[in-house]
Amino acid sequence: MKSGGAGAVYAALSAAGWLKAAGADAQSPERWNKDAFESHALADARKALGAEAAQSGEIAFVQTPEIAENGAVVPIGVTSSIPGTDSIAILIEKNPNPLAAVFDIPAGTEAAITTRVKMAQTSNVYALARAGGRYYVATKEIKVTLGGCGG
Amino acid sequence: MGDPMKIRAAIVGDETEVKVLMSHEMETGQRKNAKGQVIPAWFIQNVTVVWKDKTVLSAQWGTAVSKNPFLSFRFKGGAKGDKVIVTWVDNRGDRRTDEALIA
Amino acid sequence: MTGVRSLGVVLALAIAPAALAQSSTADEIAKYRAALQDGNPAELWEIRGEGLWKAPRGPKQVSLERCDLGLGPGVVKGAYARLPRYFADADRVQDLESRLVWCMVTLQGFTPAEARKNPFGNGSAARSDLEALTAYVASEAKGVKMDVPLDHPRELAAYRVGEKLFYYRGGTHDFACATCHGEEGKRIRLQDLPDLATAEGARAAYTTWPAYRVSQGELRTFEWRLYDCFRQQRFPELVFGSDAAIALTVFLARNANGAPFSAPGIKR
Amino acid sequence: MMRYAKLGGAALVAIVVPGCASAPGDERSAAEAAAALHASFRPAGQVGLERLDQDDTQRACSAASGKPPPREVAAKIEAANLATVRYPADGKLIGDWKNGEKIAQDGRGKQFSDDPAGPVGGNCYACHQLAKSELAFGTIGPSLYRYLERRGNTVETQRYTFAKIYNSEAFAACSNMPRFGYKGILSEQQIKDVAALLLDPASPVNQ
Repeated sequence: MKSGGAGAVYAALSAAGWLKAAGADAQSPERWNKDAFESHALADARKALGAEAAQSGEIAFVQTPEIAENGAVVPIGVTSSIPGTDSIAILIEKNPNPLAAVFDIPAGTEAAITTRVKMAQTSNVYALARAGGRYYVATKEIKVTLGGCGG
Repeated sequence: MGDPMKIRAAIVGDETEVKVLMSHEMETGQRKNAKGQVIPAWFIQNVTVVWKDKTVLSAQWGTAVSKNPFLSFRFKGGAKGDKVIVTWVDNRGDRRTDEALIA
Repeated sequence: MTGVRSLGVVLALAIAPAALAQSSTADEIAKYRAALQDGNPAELWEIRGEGLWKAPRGPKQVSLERCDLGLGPGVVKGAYARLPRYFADADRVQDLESRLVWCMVTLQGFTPAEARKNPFGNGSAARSDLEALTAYVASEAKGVKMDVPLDHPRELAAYRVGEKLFYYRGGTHDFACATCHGEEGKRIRLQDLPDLATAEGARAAYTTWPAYRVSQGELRTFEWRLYDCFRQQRFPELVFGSDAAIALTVFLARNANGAPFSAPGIKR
Repeated sequence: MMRYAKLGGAALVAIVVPGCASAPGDERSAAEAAAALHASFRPAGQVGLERLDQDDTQRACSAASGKPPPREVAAKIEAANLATVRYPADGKLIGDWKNGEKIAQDGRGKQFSDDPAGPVGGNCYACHQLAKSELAFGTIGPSLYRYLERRGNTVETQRYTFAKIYNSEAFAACSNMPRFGYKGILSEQQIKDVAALLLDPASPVNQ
């Protein structure tokens, strides 16, 4: 890995003791919030993220359709207009594991990310943004439809 | 080690827009094969994007990110010809690093 | 169509609220499709395909860069938009996929079975070189006008056979290609169905294959499209590179003549 | 013309296609097409090559090339198919709409990729609007939303509905709709259940 800067940061965080190694590779400096990602309920995932108490905030779903033609690929764009946003998380209430992704946003990076997620069924999608140590939330229902001829 | 990523980095105003496509199964661990056995989870857990030794984005992913993942974001700064380096690590400890020059 | 239409007359049409729900659904589906256009994973196949095209492979350890796709040895640019066509060396009308197999056998020394291995990939467990190569060659025809020839008698014969097959009903469900693709403005579930017997419908459909299927997470070729249509028609398994596959491809590709080629696309 | 007729179940009265104005070249293409077809498929899973063999209705409708068949051919197709309809021996035409909804949603069955042991669905939503809550409906067939209100719950409607699902060609020659009963796709009970989805006042189709 050439990303020396990032590695150094992770190493420091890892030393702080609240990071977990990814996969079986003990050398891996990356952190992955196992408790949050393996939670089966939305409330548990939010608790594991430390985001139980979140107030509504200026978070927008951008380029996120209300109906997905296929649940395997659902485009999600989240933009936070809350100053100082340093983390954005995407949760899908009715997925077997609601937490889909957490993005850390360093200073200088726009608090706006676009990705694609799987949705097992029609569900509310939650976008959490962290700013100044506090969490903000927005939600949107996305309908997942069936397609094709072969069922 | 996985297949190469497709990375695009381009100047948009005073920012650099980064778009990444990664080649990965992103297996959920929920599916069964024809014999009824569970297909084990196999997915990217961490993504980092680095520009000039500075991490401009880092992400933790679960199994719900789609197969062959797509990611797009912008950061301030960046000049034509600068390197943007993307690394992913999956739950098996496999990793892949690719880079692109800002256009 | 006739049958369904006459039943429609008897039953009267969908009432207004349903029609309204239908149009907002269509708007949201259009947004969904638009959001996918930016960042098509088909590009991952194009990269791999270009690598396979240029790499020395097979027993003879040569690349495919001397393969003649119809515009001369090694000419990839625009070749897809002029296929299928008759090739004198093979004495056959060939689509891109069967031409690639031909080149892998004659130039690189693969056996036909090796060359045809995994025509349709299944994740990292069974990756398809043919899909990757097809994605690469197709991507090199982006923007080129479809111009499929019917000058050779064999090309014309294939077109006529393809047209017959398009209307051929069979199986447990009485399905033909035309069952779903013979009338404009229809859809199956929420997927629009082009009338492939018309230039307009064929142009809209044919020029967007190969395509990345988000439902499968795979790049799929036009041969796959036909294979899977026949599966859903409850027909037996279509043989890769078979006469029926190529005849139908000639019929549909020719009907799309004049339209700019725009694949690889991305579809549900 | 080559014939591959192999009729299962009730034999159909032969449907003659009188002078379908085919040029000699057209005849040749049809023969070539039949040959290409049989050389281009292989058996897979539960599907054998006999699926390529046409019965008289399929042959007559294929010859029409997507256009309506001539009036006298259409009449023969409808009469021959009407004769195949087997109404339930117990006289009951209406089953369980909840099961009918499941059958209407399910598109599996009879494909070489499907388990031969089932389940087999009717995939009605692929082509028809039914319950209003299902947004993903097709438009190849007409909307069947509020079917009961439009047709009235008479014995005649029940008999027509059962028979239409059993063999659509009995009422509309060269319909796009499969002959669910005649071709053994759905069981008698399944057809009753789908009929209930259309005709039961409690069915979501009629809400």
